[in-house]
Amino acid sequence: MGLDRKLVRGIVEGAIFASPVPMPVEELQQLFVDSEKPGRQEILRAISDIQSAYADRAVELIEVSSGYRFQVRKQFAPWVGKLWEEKPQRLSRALLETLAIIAYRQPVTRAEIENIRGVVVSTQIIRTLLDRDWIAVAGHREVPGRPALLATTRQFLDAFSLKSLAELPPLAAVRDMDSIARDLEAQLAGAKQKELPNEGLVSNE
Amino acid sequence: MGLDRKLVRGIVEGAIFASPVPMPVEELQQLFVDSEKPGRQEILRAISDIQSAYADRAVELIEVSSGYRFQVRKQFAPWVGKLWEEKPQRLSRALLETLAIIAYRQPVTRAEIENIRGVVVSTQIIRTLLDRDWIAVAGHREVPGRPALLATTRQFLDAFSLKSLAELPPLAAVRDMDSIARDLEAQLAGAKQKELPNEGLVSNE
Amino acid sequence: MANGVDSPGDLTAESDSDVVARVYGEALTELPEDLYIPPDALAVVLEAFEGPLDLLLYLIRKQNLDILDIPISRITDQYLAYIDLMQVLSVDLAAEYLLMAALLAEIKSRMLLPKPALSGDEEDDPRAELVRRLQEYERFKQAAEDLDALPLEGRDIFAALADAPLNIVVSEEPVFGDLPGLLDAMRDILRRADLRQSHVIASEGLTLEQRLREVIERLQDDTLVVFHELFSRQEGRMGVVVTFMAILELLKQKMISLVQESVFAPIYVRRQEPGESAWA
Repeated sequence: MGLDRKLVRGIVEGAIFASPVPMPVEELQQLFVDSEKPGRQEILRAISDIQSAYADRAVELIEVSSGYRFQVRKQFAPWVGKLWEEKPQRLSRALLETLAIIAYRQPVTRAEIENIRGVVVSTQIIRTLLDRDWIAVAGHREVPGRPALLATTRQFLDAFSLKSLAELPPLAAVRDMDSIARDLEAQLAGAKQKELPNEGLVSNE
Repeated sequence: MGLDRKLVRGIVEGAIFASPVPMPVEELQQLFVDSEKPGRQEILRAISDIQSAYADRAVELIEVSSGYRFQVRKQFAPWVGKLWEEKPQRLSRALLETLAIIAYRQPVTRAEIENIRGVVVSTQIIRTLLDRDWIAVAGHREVPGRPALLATTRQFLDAFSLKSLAELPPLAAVRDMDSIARDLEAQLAGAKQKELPNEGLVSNE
Repeated sequence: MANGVDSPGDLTAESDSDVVARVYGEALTELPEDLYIPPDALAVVLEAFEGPLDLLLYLIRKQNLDILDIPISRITDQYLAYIDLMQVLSVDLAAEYLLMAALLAEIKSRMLLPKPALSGDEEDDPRAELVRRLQEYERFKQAAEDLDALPLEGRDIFAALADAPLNIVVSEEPVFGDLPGLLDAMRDILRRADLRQSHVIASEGLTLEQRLREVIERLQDDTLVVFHELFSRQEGRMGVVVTFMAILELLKQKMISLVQESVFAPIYVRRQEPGESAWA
């Protein structure tokens, strides 16, 4: 119980701002070591303090289903919305790769994405994908830290002209590229000899 | 012209928070329609207002190379950093030295980096730097093999909280090479005191 | 390797050069005092050097020597002692260390000569060049430390972001990437993943474009083809993935469609008729 109220408040405030996904109270508690871990009430009091402090600011701290997040106040939407409208910017390679992994491996945690890509995935990328509503938090993995599970959305399908693919088994089946590849291989092992003896496709030696 | 100071401030504040990348003044101006577009000074005044308002908060508004961004104050890093505990971002010495040489000597080829460091620069390091967008290929040296010329990017400056390359810590001076040469000369067994030609001894700074 | 170079008549060698020379060539149970490193930590420490220049700088700084006034004989002996220890400890030694050892030995032997063999080509003095390189390296070593001391995003500071306001009207225009871009990225990822698993795959000549053509050709006669028949086991996982992406691409372009009787029934692929939905 070592930390003073102001420090706890600052940590909670900073963490909610820094997290790409909404923060539940339990995850905010996880940021502290055991000896100084604040209780649930203490976190809630910090959140309430922060909410009052931001009463006059352009952003507000709100609670959504998966936790707390800062959000730009609605009254600024007409201006702030232009950030997206007027930027037909190219998607970075890092963003595309991150998105591809989420699309094919969903639901997936950030750590798993980093594991596949071999590099750290920046908060900005996750936040950009969330802002565009291409991905969403689909739940939490029940391991220490309860990391958010990321999945793609309908808007993602729309943006990539995949509308009709939403229900297609192939896209969903790629959930595990390794296993689908193995399955197919296994299927082919038996099927190949009899069914595809001299087909042009196989002759790619 | 129409908008009052408080509204401009709120829009600037909200937009900087909402943007996944730092916002330059010009882009902040672009959020407004022509008839109400604030001047550069007005934007800067809003930024200054916001900076004062956040003096007591866990986040601060700072300027980096590519614009303005909010960031969590450094003092909260020990806690907020636990959001990403799976991958602490420690930079290896090899990476830092390579990055430093590129930053101070740009544009520079890989061979030149290796020459200064006295060891081979691993492909992994160059890849990591490219992947983070900290360096980019700025062209090719017109010598046999046309080796890539590496240079740092705006994202590099942003990542290290720098406004420009001029803000890099100064590179240590090299001691006067003429006197070094004379000292060495004097020590050579049996050598006569003689002035060394500068060529070949003087570093290129 | 200039093994066990003795230096009785060396001009710059200090008394401890004997110590180094004696220890050099011995087993590591008898570390010279001036190496200062506990034996069990030695391998770790040696691996921490960023190269021969770094190791030389360490040796020079450890003894508070002036970089401009290196007692070359002493430093050479110590350097060689380290190299020897590294080899005894089977530290993976980069070739640059051995090159430096040769260079040091050469400089040392030249300095042992009573007078310069040649006069008038002092700019060839390899020691001057070594000092220049050491100084240059030291500057950047320092610069790297300075850089590391700066507040780094993701380590010391974190971007503070807020979500877009609710009901924001984001442009409906799909200005962003397209499906091929996404697939390209996925292809790269898988390729890399395969490399990491050191999984050898014969993927020469396997391009998405080629596979698109092949799939189309396969469906030329408007036949119904079982989905998995489009894949070839011989091409390994990479081939499977490329074919899969070709199918996705053709679906997106509405050039083919998929047919399935029921949820777990086999999937068939067929050429798309204009105006048809991709999923029948």
